[in-house]
Amino acid sequence: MSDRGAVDSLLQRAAPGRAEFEDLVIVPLFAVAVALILGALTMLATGVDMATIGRSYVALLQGSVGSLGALSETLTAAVPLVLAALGLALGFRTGLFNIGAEGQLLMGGLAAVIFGFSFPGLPFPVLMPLCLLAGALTGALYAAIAGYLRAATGAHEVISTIMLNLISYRLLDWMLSLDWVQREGRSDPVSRSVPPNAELPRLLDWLDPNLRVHAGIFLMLLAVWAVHWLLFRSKLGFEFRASGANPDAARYAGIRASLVIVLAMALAGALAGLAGANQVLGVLGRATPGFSAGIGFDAIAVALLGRSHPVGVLFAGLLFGALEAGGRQMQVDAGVSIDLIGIIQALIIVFIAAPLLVRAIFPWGFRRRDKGGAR
Amino acid sequence: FTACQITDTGGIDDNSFNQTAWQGVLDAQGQLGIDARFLESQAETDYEANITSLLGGQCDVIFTIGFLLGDATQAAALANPDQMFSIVDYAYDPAIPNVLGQVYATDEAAFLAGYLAAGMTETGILGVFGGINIPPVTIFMDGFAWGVDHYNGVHGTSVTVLGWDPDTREGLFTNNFDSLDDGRAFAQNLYDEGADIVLPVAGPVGLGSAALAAELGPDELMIIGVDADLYLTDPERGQVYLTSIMKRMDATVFQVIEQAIAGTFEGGVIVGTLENGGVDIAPFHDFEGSVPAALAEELATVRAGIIDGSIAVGGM
Amino acid sequence: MTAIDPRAPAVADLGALRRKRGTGAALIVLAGVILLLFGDAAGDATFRLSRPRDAWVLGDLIVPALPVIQIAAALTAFLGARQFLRGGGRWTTLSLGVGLALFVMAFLVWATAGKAFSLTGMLQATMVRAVPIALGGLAATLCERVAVVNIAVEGMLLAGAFTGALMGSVIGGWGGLVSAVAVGGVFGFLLAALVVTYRMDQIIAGVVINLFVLGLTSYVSSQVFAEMRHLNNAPVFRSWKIPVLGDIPVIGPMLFDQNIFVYGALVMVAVSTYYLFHTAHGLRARAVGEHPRAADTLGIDVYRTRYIHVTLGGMVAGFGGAWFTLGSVGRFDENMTGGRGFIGLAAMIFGRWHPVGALMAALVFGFTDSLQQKLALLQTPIPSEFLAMAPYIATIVVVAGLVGRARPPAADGKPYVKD
Amino acid sequence: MDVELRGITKRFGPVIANEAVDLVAKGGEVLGLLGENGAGKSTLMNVLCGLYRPDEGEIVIDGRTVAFAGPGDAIAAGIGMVHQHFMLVPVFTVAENVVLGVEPVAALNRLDLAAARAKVREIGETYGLTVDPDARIEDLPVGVQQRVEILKVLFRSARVLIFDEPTAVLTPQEVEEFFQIVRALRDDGKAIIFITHKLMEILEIADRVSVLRAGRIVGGGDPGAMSRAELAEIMVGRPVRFEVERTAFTPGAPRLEVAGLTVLHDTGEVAVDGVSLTVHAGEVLGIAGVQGNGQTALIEAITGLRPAVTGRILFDGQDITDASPRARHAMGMAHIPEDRQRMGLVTDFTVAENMVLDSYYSDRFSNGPAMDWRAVNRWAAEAAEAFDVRTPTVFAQAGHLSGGNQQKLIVARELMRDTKLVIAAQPTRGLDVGSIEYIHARLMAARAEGDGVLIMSSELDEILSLADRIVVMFKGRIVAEFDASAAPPDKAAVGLAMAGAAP
Ligand SMILES: Nc1ncnc2c1ncn2[C@@H]1O[C@H](COP(=O)(O)OP(=O)(O)OP(=O)(O)O)[C@@H](O)[C@H]1O
Ligand SMILES: Nc1ncnc2c1ncn2[C@@H]1O[C@H](COP(=O)(O)OP(=O)(O)OP(=O)(O)O)[C@@H](O)[C@H]1O
Ligand SMILES: [Mg+2]
Ligand SMILES: [Mg+2]
Repeated sequence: MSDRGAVDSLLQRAAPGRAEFEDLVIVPLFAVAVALILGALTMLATGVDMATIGRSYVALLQGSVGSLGALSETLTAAVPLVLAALGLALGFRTGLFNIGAEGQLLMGGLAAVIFGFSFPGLPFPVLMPLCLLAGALTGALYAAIAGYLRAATGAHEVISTIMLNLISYRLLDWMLSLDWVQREGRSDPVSRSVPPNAELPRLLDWLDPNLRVHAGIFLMLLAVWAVHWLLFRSKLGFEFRASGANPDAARYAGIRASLVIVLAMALAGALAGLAGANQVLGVLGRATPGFSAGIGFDAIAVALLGRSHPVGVLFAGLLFGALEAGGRQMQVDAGVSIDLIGIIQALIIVFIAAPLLVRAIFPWGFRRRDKGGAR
Repeated sequence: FTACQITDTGGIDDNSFNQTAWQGVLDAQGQLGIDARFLESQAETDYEANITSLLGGQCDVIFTIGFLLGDATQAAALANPDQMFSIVDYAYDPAIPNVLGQVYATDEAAFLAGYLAAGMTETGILGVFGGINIPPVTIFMDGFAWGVDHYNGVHGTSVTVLGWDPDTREGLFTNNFDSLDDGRAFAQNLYDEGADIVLPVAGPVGLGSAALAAELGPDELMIIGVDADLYLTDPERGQVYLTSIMKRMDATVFQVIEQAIAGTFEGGVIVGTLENGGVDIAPFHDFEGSVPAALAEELATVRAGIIDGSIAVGGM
Repeated sequence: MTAIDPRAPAVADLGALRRKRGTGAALIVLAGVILLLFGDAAGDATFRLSRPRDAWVLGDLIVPALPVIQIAAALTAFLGARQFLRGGGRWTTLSLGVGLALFVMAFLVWATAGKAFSLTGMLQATMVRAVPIALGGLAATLCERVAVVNIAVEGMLLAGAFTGALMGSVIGGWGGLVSAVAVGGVFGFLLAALVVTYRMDQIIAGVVINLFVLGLTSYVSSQVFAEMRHLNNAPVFRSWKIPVLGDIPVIGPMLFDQNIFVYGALVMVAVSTYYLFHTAHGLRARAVGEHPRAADTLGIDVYRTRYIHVTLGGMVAGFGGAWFTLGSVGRFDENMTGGRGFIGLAAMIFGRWHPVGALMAALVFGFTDSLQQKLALLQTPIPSEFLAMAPYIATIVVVAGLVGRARPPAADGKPYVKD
Repeated sequence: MDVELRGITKRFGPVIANEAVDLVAKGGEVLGLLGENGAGKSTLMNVLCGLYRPDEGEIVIDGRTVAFAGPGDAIAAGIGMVHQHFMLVPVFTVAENVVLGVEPVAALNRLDLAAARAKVREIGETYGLTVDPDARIEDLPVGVQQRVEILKVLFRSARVLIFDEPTAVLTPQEVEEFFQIVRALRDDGKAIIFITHKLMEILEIADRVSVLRAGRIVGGGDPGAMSRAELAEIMVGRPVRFEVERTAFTPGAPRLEVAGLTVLHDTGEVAVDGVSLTVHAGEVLGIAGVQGNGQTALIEAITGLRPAVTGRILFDGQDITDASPRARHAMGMAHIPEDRQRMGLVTDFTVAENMVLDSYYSDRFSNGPAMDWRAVNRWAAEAAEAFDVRTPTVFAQAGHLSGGNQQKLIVARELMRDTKLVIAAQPTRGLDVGSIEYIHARLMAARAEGDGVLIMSSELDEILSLADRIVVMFKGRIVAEFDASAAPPDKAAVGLAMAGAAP
């Protein structure tokens, strides 16, 4: 029989060392700091004076966490980002690069609206969850198209999801012009409104009617937990990760690779669809062209930033939400265009996704062994 | 005193819609010494968030620019009854006490532009396209088409308008207010079908049409501007603008600010008409010499007719 | 011991047979669809071939709608039957292509029945709309041929558009064009540095560059251009009609009465085809895309090859981007490329990683784009949204290999680690 | 031309792949280079051919010290290498591959393919390496691809030729042809460096031999004066047993019965054409054959990874023709796959996760839909210990293990549990003698416990030393069968059958 001591030593887990700490804490903080500095340089280069730069970063902070209202806006912006990014992260872990969150989100949101105004008579506890479900299912189905094509024909999901995004815009335009979807008395593409009993209730409107934070944050937290459990604790997650890391080995292990691909895409789509439903039920109350507002694309960045880990995604989503909410305040207070935020976001990701680059720039700060890109 | 403005997706420097309204705020800044701030909307979904971020006492009056902000403005106004709002291109029915709508009888000015264009065309074909199929856009197209009809009725001609049918309410729309490239492509399309004067009703999108006209030369294609006098706001391509259908948002916005400062602000509607100068067509500028005197005289008559009510602006 | 039976295995190429049959059946169904959808056409369809000021004026092309549609249906059915019985190989793709072309023709005739529109104008617009897509596709092709996936084409187009407008305003059209090409090259170089030297995931790097360019150009345009309009007011390259050729009816305006961007795109497609498939350096580049280690062992510098081609790709994209401003409207607007870089990627795949293929695919996209506008004028009952979707659906069909599998360079998307 | 390596040291991070290695290759001589897996042979040769730059030491050619900035310099200096994994672009033609990097060009950099073809024919005729210059590499069999590799090297007028494990993929006949070419090259005055794990080949072809262990030269000399056992001992550092210990052969009831099995390739071509075979309990059936004759598809069909078009598969008398891979696994079928990196392991996963790759779903390792990681880790540690998988902890990434340990991990996973049928495809490909010895012993232990064992290998010696019965596959069919229970059959006869010739 085997030697007990030897077996135990094989079970010894290495204590989280400096490398992990650098990976999870230092590098992201460093990335944010450097991105902000480069952002300031950009402002300088475009003729913004120092005082204004200072004012804009103060506004950025105030607008994101400086008040209850700011926190509410940060959370409101973060919820759909996190939801959609969780789906993408699930896909990345399964080896699927799903660019299609935008389209899935649109389809899901549209379905939630349609379901909502079609059954205005149902009571809140029934209608609201059903609307969410309709959104999730529609997003899942839409994403499953790309999943199915990948599984059955090998069509690469990057291209098919980009195409499905483009198709979804047209589909939405068309749906919004249909008599039974379009709002009565309007000639422009705008859907009927979601009935109040389908809305995700606002949580703090009793304090101040302008606090928009709504029950979607619970949905978000639930989803973070569920995706973490799914990926790391469940058998299905094992199958997802195995298929993602080595599809041939997964097949060898008796995992039905095509099923896993379709399932992972569908789950990713469901989460994106949920993000869409969250937007229409919690924030917008109706569907208009482009109501997705690029959330599906920002979510790619969020998933990458969160290194496809559910908890990482949560923090990355909160950061992006904060930047968005703060950016608005920045424009109002300092007159600096909110588009600066886009630059900062991109820079943060570069520094996180290319550790080699960070070490090339700051050779004294990071002396870790070779490690590829993120993911 | 601070006045704040939230643009639609066209942006503050669109040379037409948002910029004209912002001009009113800037005028007030210059003449009344107020503070001014603006917030651009990146996407249609930003409206509500943008209004929210301007609440909390930083703005005395908030201007929301455009029909598409109607819902968001309404919601914010109801939630914040002490905040003064004013919205361009939207009138609430029933009125909201703290919102002043600014609407325009643009069809009256567009009628004149249509009449003028019908008199100026050599091919007998005119083109028009819109941004999004919403009333503040189609009212231009209606007025223009009716003006052409009126000209045809007076002169027995058969000038046609491509791109909008006031009866079926179908026509050409770019479905956005920001793609200049669409503006060029749509104008090219109409030009290929024989139009020699095009009216783009889509804010900055029309600048793309003007780029095409500038390339072809004004004897091939002329453009009719909207919102502002584009000869002035887009001087580099001034030579292509036959005229502009002006919607004097700068005047009404300024007026609203004056009222707000004076404490006479009240919810309701301000209507800009040909009569009160809220809408009009711009001078012909470079075309001053090319517009026949007879046509100019007829235009003056029509204009008087519209103001005194003897000419009804509407379908035949 | 059993006897040896050296008989060759029966080659039952079931896949090819299935595809042949499938295509045949699809074509026959298509014929039915043509009759069903367009069988109600009445009157004549008038296609105007000449514009008022053309040198050689051709009369209008007037065709009786219904008979033409019926003939198209019959031809499609014939092709289908032939394919079903004894097609295969090259015929499969060819028949399908012809069948789809017949379908489009029948559709056009049906939509135009009783009305008229300018065919020449539409073809010219097709070319114009195809240019940025073709150049985006060509840029992506150059990168993927050396195995670097370039999702950043979109951002490079946008950077080119922005630079074209800014520098065009400051130092004139040609200066703007050169700067746009240079800035495209800079972003190409940046992408190469991120993925080759810093081994960042190629798709992540592309996504990041897109984000960055979008952020930077939007920021500068709203922060600076809003105040200083003169910085965003570039001259537009006028179209330049090639004598004689430009006067050829119908195709003259499409190919020879255009601006420098159209000519540039055509020349670049030709040059890069020659380069990639007929020169020694092209052979090396393709080797780097197919089997970088093999290339490395033969003394071909994989990293340098990738740097050069991705930078070149960026320059092509920068040129394509300049079309939006210097070749069209003379003014930059936030996110004005509107996803055409992504469509360029689709064109590359559609065109099977071949410059000419990418151009052809771009023309298909350009065609539906310009057709859509004509249809809005003709007021057909088919929603224009569906027409707009058609090329995207077609791309998916192609990518899914339902028409025949397109094979990317073998090392596409994989980083090359030397040691 | 003589080449000398002096004091070469090459490190990869903490790993020292070569340490102060001295080596000489002389014109007109074949130098055999021996060593275990990971001894540093390929690294040393990659240094010589300019792919890696040494951390220390120098390369001296004909008395002159040279420094290579890249493979281009080495090629220019007359050094050519045929790599362990072929370096051919599959979609290019033979001519294109041969000229790549030194293309004949006309004006405008235009590729002059006519000149390339002519040159390929010319060299081919000189050394008896005939290949159609216009054939596409992906359409050519492995043996011909190797000729293209040699053509490539000769086209660049190499005078030092390095062959890294060139015979691993060849039939005995092809090996013989290959040796003929090597001798012709040697007689032409070229210096040849020949790397292999197969001691017999060294003894046959090498004029001189050097042995690497753990990155250092540990011995060498004239192979004529050495025995196989001596060489092996220098290589591994301890005595090696070549004879597999086997218990008496007492076959039991049929474990696996395959009848009239036909299987298709992905392309739709027939891969396995009406094959029938039986494996009994306590028996090792060896499938011999050159790569690409349907063995892989046959194994995939038996393990459920590829559907059968016709025919039946019985396991312990039960029809499993349509059963899923998982069901077969659960019935006691173990599968050691042919390509461990591609199929056998998820290299990004931990050792523990890989240990349960095909049994993670069982009740033992899970509670309902959730995994029971404690049970997984515990079991993985025990298996690693029992099968001598050298890993710091079970949480180490499987991809970081050496090739031999990766293979042991797979063997441990497959054999740790109760098995009835073991299917092992190329179980020792590329492994050194020490690991081979271990894995062979494990397979024999399974046989002794009454398992049926099916071994597929292109390594004829391996089949001969393990199998009780041998079938030879050629073009998808079984073309010959040999009884090996009493004495090994004639190697030449099996080799001929592998090449498709009548016995
Ligand atoms: N690129 C690399 N990075 C890190 N370590 C490497 C690399 N290449 C080889 N090594 C290590 O260097 C040592 C020598 O490897 P090498 O491939 O030269 O062995 P080999 O003798 O050719 O083995 P084999 O018989 O398996 O081919 C091994 O420990 C290997 O793990
Ligand atoms: N061998 C194992 N492989 C994977 N997960 C394990 C293993 N053993 C235990 N686990 C459990 O799975 C969970 C993985 O979740 P955790 O949040 O730690 O992910 P992680 O290790 O940080 O993932 P990543 O590697 O993506 O960063 C751990 O909580 C751990 O309890
Ligand atoms: Mg972790
Ligand atoms: Mg080796």
